[in-house]
Amino acid sequence: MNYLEQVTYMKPEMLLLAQVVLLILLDLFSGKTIKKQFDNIACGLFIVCSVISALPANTGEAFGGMFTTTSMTQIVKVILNLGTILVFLQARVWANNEQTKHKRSEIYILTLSTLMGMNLMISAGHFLLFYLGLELASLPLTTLIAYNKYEETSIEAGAKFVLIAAFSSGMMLFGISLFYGAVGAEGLYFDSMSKLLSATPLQLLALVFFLSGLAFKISLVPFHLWTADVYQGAPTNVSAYLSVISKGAAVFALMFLTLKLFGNIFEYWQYIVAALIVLTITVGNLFAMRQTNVKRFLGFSSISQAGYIMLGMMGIGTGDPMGMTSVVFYLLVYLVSNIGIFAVVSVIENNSNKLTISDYNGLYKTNPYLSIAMMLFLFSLGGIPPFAGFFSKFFVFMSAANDGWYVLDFIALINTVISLYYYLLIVKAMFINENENPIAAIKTDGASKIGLAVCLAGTLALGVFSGVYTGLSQFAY
Amino acid sequence: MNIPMSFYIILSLIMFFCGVYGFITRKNLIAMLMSLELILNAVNINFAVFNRFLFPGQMEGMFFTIFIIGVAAAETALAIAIIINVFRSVDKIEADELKKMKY
Amino acid sequence: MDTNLLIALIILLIPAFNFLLLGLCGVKMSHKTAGVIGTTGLGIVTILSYVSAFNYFLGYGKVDGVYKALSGSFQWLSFSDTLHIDLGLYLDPISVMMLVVISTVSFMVHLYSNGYMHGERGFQRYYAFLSLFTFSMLGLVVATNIFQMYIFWELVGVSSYLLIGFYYTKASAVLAAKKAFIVTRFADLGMLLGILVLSFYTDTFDFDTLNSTGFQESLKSVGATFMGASVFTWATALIFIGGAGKSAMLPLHIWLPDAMEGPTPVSALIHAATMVVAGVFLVARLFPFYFNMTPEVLTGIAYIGALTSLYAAVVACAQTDIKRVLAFSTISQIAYMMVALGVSKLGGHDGLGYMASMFHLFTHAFFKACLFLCAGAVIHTIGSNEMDKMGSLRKYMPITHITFLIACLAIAGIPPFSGFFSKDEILVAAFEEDKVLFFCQWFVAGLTAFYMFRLYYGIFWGENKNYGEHTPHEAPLNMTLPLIILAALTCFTGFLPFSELVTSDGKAFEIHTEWIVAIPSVLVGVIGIAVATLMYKNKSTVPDKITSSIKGFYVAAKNRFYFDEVYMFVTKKIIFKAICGPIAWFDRHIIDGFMDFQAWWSNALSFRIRGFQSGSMQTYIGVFITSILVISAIIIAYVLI
Amino acid sequence: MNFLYLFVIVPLLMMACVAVSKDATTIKRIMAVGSGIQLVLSFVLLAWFVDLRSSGVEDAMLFRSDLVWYPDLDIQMSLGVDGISVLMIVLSAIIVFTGSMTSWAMQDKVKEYFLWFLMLSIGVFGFFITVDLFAMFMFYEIALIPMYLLIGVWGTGKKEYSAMKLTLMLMGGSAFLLLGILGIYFFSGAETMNLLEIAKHGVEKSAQNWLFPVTFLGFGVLGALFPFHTWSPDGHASAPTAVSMLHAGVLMKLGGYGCLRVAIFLMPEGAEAYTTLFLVLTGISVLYGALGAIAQTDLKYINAYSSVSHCGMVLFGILMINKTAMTGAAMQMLSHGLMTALFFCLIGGIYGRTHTREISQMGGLARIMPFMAVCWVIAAMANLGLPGLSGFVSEMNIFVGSFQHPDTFHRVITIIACCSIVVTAVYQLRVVGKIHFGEVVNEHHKELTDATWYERVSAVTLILFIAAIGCLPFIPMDIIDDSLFNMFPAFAN
Repeated sequence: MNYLEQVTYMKPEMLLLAQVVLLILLDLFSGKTIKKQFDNIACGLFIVCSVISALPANTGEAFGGMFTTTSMTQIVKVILNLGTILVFLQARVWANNEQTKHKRSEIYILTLSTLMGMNLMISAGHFLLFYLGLELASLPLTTLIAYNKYEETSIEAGAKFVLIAAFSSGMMLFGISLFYGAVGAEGLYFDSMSKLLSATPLQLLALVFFLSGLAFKISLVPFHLWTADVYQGAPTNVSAYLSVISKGAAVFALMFLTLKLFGNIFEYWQYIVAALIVLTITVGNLFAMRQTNVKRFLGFSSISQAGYIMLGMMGIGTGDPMGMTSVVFYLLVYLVSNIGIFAVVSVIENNSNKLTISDYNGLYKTNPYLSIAMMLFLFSLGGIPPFAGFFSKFFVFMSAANDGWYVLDFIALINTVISLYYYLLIVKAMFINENENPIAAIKTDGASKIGLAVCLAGTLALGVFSGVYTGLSQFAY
Repeated sequence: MNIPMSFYIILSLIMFFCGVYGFITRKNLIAMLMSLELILNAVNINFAVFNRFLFPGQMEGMFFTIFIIGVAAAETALAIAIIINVFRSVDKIEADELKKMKY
Repeated sequence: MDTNLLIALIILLIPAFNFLLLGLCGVKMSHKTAGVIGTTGLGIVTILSYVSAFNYFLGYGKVDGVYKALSGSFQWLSFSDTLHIDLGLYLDPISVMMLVVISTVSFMVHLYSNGYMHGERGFQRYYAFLSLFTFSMLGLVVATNIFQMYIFWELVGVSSYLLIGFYYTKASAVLAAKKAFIVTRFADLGMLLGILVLSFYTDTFDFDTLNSTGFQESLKSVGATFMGASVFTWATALIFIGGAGKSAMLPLHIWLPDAMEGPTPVSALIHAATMVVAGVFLVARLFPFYFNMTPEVLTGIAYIGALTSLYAAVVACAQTDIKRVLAFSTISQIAYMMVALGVSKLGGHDGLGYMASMFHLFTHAFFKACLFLCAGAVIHTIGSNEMDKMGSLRKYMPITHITFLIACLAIAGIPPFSGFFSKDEILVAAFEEDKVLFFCQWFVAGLTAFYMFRLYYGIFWGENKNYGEHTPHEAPLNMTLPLIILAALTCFTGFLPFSELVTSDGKAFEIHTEWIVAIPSVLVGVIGIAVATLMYKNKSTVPDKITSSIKGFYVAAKNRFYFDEVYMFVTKKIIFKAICGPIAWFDRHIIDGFMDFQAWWSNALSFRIRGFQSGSMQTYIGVFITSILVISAIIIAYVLI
Repeated sequence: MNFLYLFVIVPLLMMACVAVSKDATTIKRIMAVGSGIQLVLSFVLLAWFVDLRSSGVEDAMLFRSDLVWYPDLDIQMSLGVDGISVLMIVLSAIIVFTGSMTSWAMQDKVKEYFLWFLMLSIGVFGFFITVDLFAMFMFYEIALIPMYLLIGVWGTGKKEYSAMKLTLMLMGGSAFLLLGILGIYFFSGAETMNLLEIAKHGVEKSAQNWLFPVTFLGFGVLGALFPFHTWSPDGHASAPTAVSMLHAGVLMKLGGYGCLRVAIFLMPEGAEAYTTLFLVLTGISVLYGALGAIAQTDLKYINAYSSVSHCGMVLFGILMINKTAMTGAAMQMLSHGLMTALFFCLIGGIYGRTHTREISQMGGLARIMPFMAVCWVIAAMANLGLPGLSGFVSEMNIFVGSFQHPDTFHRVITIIACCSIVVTAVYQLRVVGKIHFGEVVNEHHKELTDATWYERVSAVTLILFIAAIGCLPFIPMDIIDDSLFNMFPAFAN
């Protein structure tokens, strides 16, 4: 066996590991000049490594099936990398603010560590690796959430996250242990287990416990309750990371797990998933309607978006590549739109420290470009053509309909109306509402501008130009 | 004397639900953390027992247990660090203090 | 294209062109130019009409002793292979006759208006509307099919609306115009439905086809009925409703008295001579169909006509507004024509009623126009419609006086004026068919004579009134000339050999005076005049005594038997208040409220469930673990069961 | 390249020009010229279409071209027009042109206003030129969303509420619609979103039973189908003039057009099964809208309810599924589009001067602004179905066609719908009498001026077309018939 070749399957993870190590070393040992340029170095390094890891590579199984890659796993990793770059771009102002400037290197190191955890989760072929990936993805996140330790909300969010995450991983482990008892005869490899799965009550019990852990990460109702609090409390850019990358990774992990492990008992839990989707979309919408804090609002909005993502998952059971493509595409679109929104929120927060929706009143008068960008992102999330969100929504609906989930589609569609309502509330605040003293004109920093531009380009182009979707669908299975 | 597997499982279940109960009812953050350890240890017992009784030919359960213990330690360390931060900011480590953000 | 059709086409196009010219460029023209353009146009139309009539009646129209129709059309709107609206020209005795009537009266009115409307604001607009009306009315009578008729039917309705509301700053005029339009529109709905029903079962709109005997035979096999009556009964009755609306039959007459708010020449043209007889014309046009397919409807028409004529005559006796008296007299006279049609049969001498009806239409047009124009001259000089303000005008307005008298005699049925001949034929027809109708109409004839002479004496006799600063004077030439012409026509048209020209089957027949009818009819006219002379020629207390003795009846008659009030109640109180208002409320509060309710309950629900997001970590965990357990229970139950 | 693309590209170019231009006058000039070009293009299309047809081209759709868009999902950018769509394009071009002219007085945020306005027009044109369900749906939604901002920012009265309500209700409708589209896609088995291909395959009969009502409702909401019409009064009342024009004039036609092109064309059996229900609803729309209009006192509300009534007539005609009634429905779309645009144009003009839309606060305007009054009377006459104007021909087609239906129920409901012509007369004449005739109610109104040149241009343009359709109905009708024969071959015999 050629172990070296197997290691190349792990190219993205290896690169991330190398980056983390390198950055730690730099942080520890470099001189002042390098420290000053730390942001640029970290970003540059990450971009370079992302490009390298995006290059086509061999796919296959490594370490006896513990680690598996396919083209699709590589693609989703690239997507996550892209999202992380965008988050980095918008995070620079925050990273360099007076109170946290001295420890800004940690942001990059921790973020990259979580990213590595996520990558492992996605590629895992064994429960142990999956568990480790999950923990690696959530533990550093805790510190990022509680990063603004001078702020009570940040600490509260951190405490909530760490305890609930630990609890949920406890539940998940309990589920894994039951799985082990039920079908562990040939070890905890997904391959071997999936052959033994037969939907006995014990296995299903294990399944529910196990999936609750992932549902927690995706923030499906009723495992979502931490989401809004944490999003609100965490630093804005971390919220962005949580809402897109962390959630996306969990979705991808679930997707691959479904395919690798739970596919043949899908029929037993699909109704539960359908019920959770309905709950998720509806509850997310109902809560989002009445929010006043933008970040909290986005938290609930992202809960409801998670429901739509899961809608695409409903089509995975059919074996039609449409299901997987639509999920990945949805996430990609959601990624650019949501990160875009967070970028705008973060720019505004950094400059004016204002975070309630009513503060946004009359924003268009003073900051036309930011408001327009924000509006386009919101429209994209709301599923308005010709922005990408329309297409991605259409495709997940199509994917669910492909499997005959028309009623589910219908409920979700009605919910899009509610979601449009609250997205329009923000648009209304920015464009229609009058304000005595609106947020003053803001000069957006260059990095955020680049990030916003990329997000905008993605939002505008992803749907209209079908290449991305078509490309994805070639690798979907 | 051979103790049947179900005894171990019952024990682990009791531990698990004690942990859950404790997690929900304890107001002190440290106590909650301890409850969490109970849950994780229940899982550990499960793994060890299943491995020992059902699949004696392999070591997967045992390894898993070791990893869980390791990760749990890291988790606890992090949690405690954050709890210290909580204590710094509100002078208490009651869970009820952490209710600023709601609705 | 046939020359005769071409002439007819030109007759139609001139007013249409005038309308566009005056309507679009009128603002830029002087009053005089507009008047000249309008009048000249109509003059040409009149000449052409006469040429057309001459050609038709004395020339090509008569083939083998029968008047045949000449028609030409093109397909304008195709509904289906068989159903299509054609626009065309249909020349037969009645339509040619109508061309003459319309163009003559219209020309007179155009001429007259030069004086009457002199200096009015919107003079050009007035002429434009007159042209529009003339065009529409001409189009109506030459329609080849019922749908074309309906089109022009609507157009005359609109021109009537515009002309009644000519003084648009006057609230009463606007209301009257609206009322006229809506009441006739309501009737038109009946007509439209009738057309729809008819076309559904006959698959044609064409008059020629509908009236042909063979086609009617083929329809007899259609046995469809609706609520006990044959569908054709429904169809023709509904179509008649349309006619009744335009011709102001009971109970759809309420608009006509109010329509007198329009300028008087307009009343003369539209609401006396031409448009209001459209209903009669419609029934006459479809007469063979009515007679062969649904004779019961014809009987109904006769009775409605009789009732209307009686009603209108009684009411006319109690009115003081001279134009309203004339309006009710018009209603009454049109009802006469309806009665005549109702009692008529088809073919030869049996078709006497048909002929009489058309004859009366013809004569009535001239003398009633004359009456209206005279009334206009009077109003023009007095400045009021009320009889109280008038009296002994014969000294000031000799020409008006004489012409008015001639027309009055004509309408009273005194020989040798035209009214006598036509009315006499109607009475004969009624006498032969139905004695009840005859006595009714005979009585009405007396009443007619009475109220017309009441009017005559009220205006031209009686004591001198104080006219204020300016004494009344005779109208200028361009107003008196039409009066003279129309009076002359009134004198002579009675002698036209109508039974040879306009008959139900196109064949000429002989008429001979029925003395048993003629003598009583003249007698009752004379009695009416005599009574009126006694009561009104000089001031006397007799009328007051009579009115006070039948006070309740008199008040009711003066108030037109409260028809308007009933309508007002139905529209204002029931339709507006009890239907539209509630609908609007229902829409805003129930339907829209339901939509708002969706938003409301979403919001309320959102408020209700916020307790889950309590901020307490332990609640979250509680929900977390409970959900796991519940889901597990469900999923395991699902597997086990 | 397909000629039809121009209808989307021209507004896009206009958007670009508007976006870069600096001052309001330039923008307005761009709008006038651009929409003028579009108007010309639409007539070129019409002429070209007629020419192709007369030269014997018999394809169901002309100017067909397919651009593969999402090959995996069989989604294509399929363009193609038949007679009805060509006429709708002409209608849209007219109304976009007159709408831009009417907006000449716009002062506030001119650039943004016209950008949204153009986006709206892209949606409208796009909808009519495509024959692909997905693309149609996309353009449909593109047309909806600008309404929110156009009403919300530039509207009057309780604009935010109205804008939100309008947007959400229409989006609710499109939720039904999307479900219908997905159903059609999967149950036709044609593996394509292309309408024509699906029509060839047919949709499974059992599925039609639920797909038809869903689709019809989806489009029906935009067509102001009772009881989903309540967005219309509020929305129109709050919208700025040109937006009302475009919305009532064209956007509501998307509903009728969609019902015809998608719901009934693809699912005739489903339509058969549901006609009774929907005929009752549309019948209610027709009469209820008219009766509701009587009780209103706000000019825009009156016109909005009138639109409910007239658009109900469109759906009513379509549901009859016979040639005459459907022709009438298509004609009614044209006719209602033009006359309602004219109404809104005039209402906008009057409101801009008097600052009120309450009919009780106006009177005698005919003396003050004769031009507007004349146009108003013409519009009212068209609305109540005066022969010679467009309303008559369309309504008569619908009535005659509907009454030719062999089923008694259809005829009875036709009679009920016919009653609306009286009610229409009542409310139209009431308004004319109240606001234009009579004495001047408000002394201040005496100083007001008559229509400005741009108002005259739009009003005259609209009246010209109203009269043209009214006098020469056979021209559009032939074009419509032709495409109906293609859609429903059964009509040909």
